[in-house]
Amino acid sequence: MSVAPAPRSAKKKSARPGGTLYRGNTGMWSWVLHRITGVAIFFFLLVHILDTALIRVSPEAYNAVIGTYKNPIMGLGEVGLVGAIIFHALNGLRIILIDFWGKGVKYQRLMFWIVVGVWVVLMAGFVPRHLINVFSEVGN
Amino acid sequence: MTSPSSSAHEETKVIDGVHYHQYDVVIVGAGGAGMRAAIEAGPHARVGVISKLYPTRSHTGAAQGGMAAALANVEEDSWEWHTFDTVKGGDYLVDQDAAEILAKEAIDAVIDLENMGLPFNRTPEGKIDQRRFGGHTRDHGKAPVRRSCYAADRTGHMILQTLFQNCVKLGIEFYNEYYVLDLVMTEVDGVKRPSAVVAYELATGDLHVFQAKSIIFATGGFGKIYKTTSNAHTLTGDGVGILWRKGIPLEDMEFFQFHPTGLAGLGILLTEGARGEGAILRNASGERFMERYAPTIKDLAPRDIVARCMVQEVQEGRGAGPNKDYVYLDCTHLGAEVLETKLPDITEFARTYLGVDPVVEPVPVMPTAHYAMGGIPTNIKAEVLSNNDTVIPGLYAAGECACVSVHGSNRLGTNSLLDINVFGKRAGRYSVEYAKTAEFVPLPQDPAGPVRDMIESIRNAGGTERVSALRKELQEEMDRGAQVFRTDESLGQVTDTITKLREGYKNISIHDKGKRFNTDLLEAVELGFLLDLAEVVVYSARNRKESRGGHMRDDYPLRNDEDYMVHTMAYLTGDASSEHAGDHIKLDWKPVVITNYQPMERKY
Amino acid sequence: MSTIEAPRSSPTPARRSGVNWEKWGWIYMRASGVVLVVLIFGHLFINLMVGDGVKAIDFAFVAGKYATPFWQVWDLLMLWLALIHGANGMRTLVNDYASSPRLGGVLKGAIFASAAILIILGTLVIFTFDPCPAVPADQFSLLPSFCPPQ
Amino acid sequence: MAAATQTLTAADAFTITLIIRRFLPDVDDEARWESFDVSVYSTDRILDALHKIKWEQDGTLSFRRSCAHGICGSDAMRINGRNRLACKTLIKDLDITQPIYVEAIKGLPLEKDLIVDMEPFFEAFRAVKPFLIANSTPEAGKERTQSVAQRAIFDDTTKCILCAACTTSCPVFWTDGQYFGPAAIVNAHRFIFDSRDDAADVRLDILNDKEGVWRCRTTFNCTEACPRGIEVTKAIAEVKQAVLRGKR
Ligand SMILES: Cc1cc2nc3c(=O)[nH]c(=O)nc-3n(C[C@H](O)[C@H](O)[C@H](O)COP(=O)(O)OP(=O)(O)OC[C@H]3O[C@@H](n4cnc5c(N)ncnc54)[C@H](O)[C@@H]3O)c2cc1C
Ligand code: HEM
Ligand code: SF4
Ligand code: F3S
Ligand code: FES
Repeated sequence: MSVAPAPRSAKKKSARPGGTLYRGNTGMWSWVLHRITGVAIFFFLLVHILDTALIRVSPEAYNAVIGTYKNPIMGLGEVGLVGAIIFHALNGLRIILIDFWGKGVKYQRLMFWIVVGVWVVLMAGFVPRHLINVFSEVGN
Repeated sequence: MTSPSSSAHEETKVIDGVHYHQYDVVIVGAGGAGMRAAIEAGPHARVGVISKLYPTRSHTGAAQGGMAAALANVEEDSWEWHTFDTVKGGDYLVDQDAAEILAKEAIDAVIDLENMGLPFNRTPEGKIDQRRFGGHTRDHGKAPVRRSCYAADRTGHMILQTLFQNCVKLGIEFYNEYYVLDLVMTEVDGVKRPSAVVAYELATGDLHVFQAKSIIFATGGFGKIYKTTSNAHTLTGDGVGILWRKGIPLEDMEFFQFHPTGLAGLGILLTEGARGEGAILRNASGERFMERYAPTIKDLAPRDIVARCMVQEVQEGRGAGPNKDYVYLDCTHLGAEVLETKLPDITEFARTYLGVDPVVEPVPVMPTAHYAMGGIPTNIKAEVLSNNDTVIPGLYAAGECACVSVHGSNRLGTNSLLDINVFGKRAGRYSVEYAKTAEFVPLPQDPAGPVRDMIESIRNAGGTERVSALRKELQEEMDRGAQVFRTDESLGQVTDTITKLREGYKNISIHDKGKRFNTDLLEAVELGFLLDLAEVVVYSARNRKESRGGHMRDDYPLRNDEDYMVHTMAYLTGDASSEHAGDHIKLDWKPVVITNYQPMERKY
Repeated sequence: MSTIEAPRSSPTPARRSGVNWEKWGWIYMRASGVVLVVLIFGHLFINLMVGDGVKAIDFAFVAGKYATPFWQVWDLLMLWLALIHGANGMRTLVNDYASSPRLGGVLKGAIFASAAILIILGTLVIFTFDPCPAVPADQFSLLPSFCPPQ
Repeated sequence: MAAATQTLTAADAFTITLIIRRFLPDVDDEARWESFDVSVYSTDRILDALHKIKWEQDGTLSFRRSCAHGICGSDAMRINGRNRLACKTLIKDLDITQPIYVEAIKGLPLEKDLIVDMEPFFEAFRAVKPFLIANSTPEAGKERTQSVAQRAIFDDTTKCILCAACTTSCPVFWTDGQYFGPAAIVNAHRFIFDSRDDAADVRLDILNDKEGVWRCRTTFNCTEACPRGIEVTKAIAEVKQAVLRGKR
């Protein structure tokens, strides 16, 4: 056992500090989601601006690309996207309330569940309609 | 990165793997006393503070109730009354010159802390609020007085934080997680003089020699000689033990305070401030039994008395619980408001550790080993004495490890936070004064040698005994035989056990042979100090054949001023680890300083 | 064992130039967020919910929108606010996760460049857009109905 | 006497499994998990279980502790994935049908077993000027006055014991050890809002920095980890507002 100790300052091989996953609560997980959705939206936005820019090229080119948005697979993707935007937006408002409203900190957890609730309601309004639109296309 | 925290450590020499440092003043211990001294000394000299814990981990942070000072912010008060209470509380074994200083300088001590930033609770006028505490009375015992300055029930926490903050402000150099294990004495002209301390760096296992002109010991108490205690695991009395082994006498070691209200079975403290706010002790039948014992101030009688009454209630069969082995602290009538605002921490302790909510139920309590009145003998300049009146130049002690003696045979609540501030400050001041004119005492050859030998012999010991088992037996035996009530017989049994444990200690082994953060090794070292101190406590207790303050002898139930109105001085005369205490401990007496108050019967 | 550096390895705070980007970035995220809620939800609602939803989106639909200054301003605002918001958010992520300052610099550069290019591109598109471009006759039906016959 | 002991909740001892993330720098190259069975009472704390292991099974197990009742801040560690003080975590509050995972707090350099290098943490603390800076000198021998209400504003943040449970629960701190971290902000808050202090601006300026309050993403891990029940995120929010609008 009495191995000569490494000098304290020597850089040791980095075992990731890691260990188990930190078991955060709603606050941490809502942040994780906020972050993931934010990044997802950002990359979508890059693409979306490029495709919209095609209207400057020609109607045909634009319609060709936008047409792909109408296929069922993209339709499902749009559900995901809209879900992400709604969550990000609602949770963004929750964060803003935490920052600027005196009682925001106290009610942050409640507000998270409200975000979830409103998200469910909005998605319930959007998803069926959207899917009908998307899939009715297939029939045509 | 190594532990010294302020970046400004000077380059140190390393010779044969031992690091050498030089400071004008070295302070051992970063609790309340150590840091108060550092703040006083820091601006005037090169000061290094060595602590086995990060400063904010020191046990001063656990103190709850308050710090006494006759500010008279809420009602009439005077430092003379405070002096009297201190003397009477200590059952007249208090050195009255020191008690006068304590009470007089208390006022400045509190104001100093406030000015440093301590967030005391406030009166409606914005002044420091004060509350009642055991044994503190108006006009020589007429009625309880509001004298304790407090910050909720975390006064010690606030003191520790405030002192640490101010050390940061002053850029005090700390060596954290360095265990001081030896005081180096060099023979100069035939006299042994302190020249340095030797510390073991926990992180690396390296040894450091700190040479200094003045050395202050502020290492706190040693409650871990007992099992049921309010003290931290780290309060193993290293500082007191080190000086003991160097032949410095120890004063009044038989006086150990048992705090009445420890959480039953656990020892975690519930502050006397609770009773200060009006909480009541009750026995199994709900009777407020303190009315019988101390009709005037009832539950606010000094701790020794209350603790004794509690044990008596239990012994006479009036205890509560399935085993009838505790009494109740009833806070229910205080209301949630008072508990949450003035006593939030203890409310939480009861909830967390016993699952009892003080707002609605009484809390099971029993006395818990709390405070060492005795320790390293010092004078009012915090200078350490080598006998009844000889000062050891350059050596200082303050705080719980020291015995000035302002607490006599029983400390009043809130007087210890006061002690660490008043005498910590004095230690700082006088140590600098001394360092200004003194020269470094030269180091002997290989000053770290003895510590290296001790460490290596423990590290390589191939015995069969486990340190933890020995320690457990010591603590249980002390609880059994040297607690609130003791007799010659019970103390004799403890003595025998200690003798046996000493044998065992020679035959230990440890698991961890490594260098870095070897707490296994340090626990073994600490046990050595615990054994030494427990032995002195028991030996001194056996010799005092009377009952006084914290020392209650069932076989000698009365105070005996004729024979025992004197401090005990224990001297090491041989090998501290030799088998029989009688081989190496010699007891002597030291007169008590009396100025104004002649001993009287102690009634409340 | 994680090898992190001591906090603020440089003892003095890094920021010493005039504008405090961290603070304004933080404020911007919140301010733009509030506005974006309106803009994006409006956008989504019009595009995906009204009428036949996504199915109805084609050149004619978009051109129809961009023919009115109202939607021009709407989309322009959305473009700027969202891209800056997103890019600033991505910058935060890079600050959090980039293992070396150099990698961080490269990534932040890339984010900045892509956002800048797309903002310029998008702005140009919105302002130079002609809802009734000259098209071959077979594509005439793709144009919005208000276009004059070619 | 005093052995009122466990009678209060006289339960029998039972065996639990602790899986501890070990790292002995003298022998290990990297951290590893090791499992221990230990006999405890339901009223015991995780600290008691760790002590039992150290004292009865394996003396090399290393961790910091002192007060044993949640007041000194020595023993913050990650228990079942969350930062807690071992001495304040009762066995009965955990699910003992499953093994209990114990590991060092995250984001500070691991030194040995459950011990991390606390220096970066204290460095951040020192950097916010955590001490009273008052321009006025109080009347000699007198306290500065402060109303009960003024005192109440910063009461919460005076409770901090510098245990680091908050800072090492913060996802921003894990990925970027440069962030001041919640504990430093809490201690800055304690002085920024102290009516006796005159240097709020200095501290706000320090925290109005790339690594200051703006890094906080309101994940609330800190608030949930704080063994003293300090509303850490709220304190941070108050500091943010103070940076924006000035102190109050
Ligand atoms: C639970 C509790 C509540 C209390 N409540 C009150 C109260 O309300 N009012 C009151 O007046 N008193 C109270 N007391 C008593 C008072 O708190 C203590 O007596 C006092 O704080 C002791 O301070 P100190 O500075 O002497 O020691 P400590 O604060 O214990 O500090 C000791 C220091 O020495 C260091 N040290 C020890 N050994 C070594 C070594 N070998 N090498 C290096 N460093 C070492 C430690 O690291 C530590 O920094 C209470 C005590 C307890 C336990
Ligand atoms: C719909 C309205 C939106 C609102 C209310 C909103 C709100 C917010 C807020 C308040 C933040 C700061 C979070 C924090 O500091 O912790 C944020 C971060 C972020 N937002 Fe948005 N946002 C919206 C739309 C968008 C869009 C359209 C994008 C993509 C382009 C986006 C991408 C991001 C990213 C990448 C982050 C950084 C995430 C992080 O640091 O964890 N957001 N958003
Ligand atoms: S704020 Fe709470 S968790 Fe953070 S260091 Fe202070 S006491 Fe520990
Ligand atoms: S965990 Fe970190 S992100 Fe903010 S709320 Fe606490 S500091
Ligand atoms: S040991 Fe002191 S906080 Fe846990």
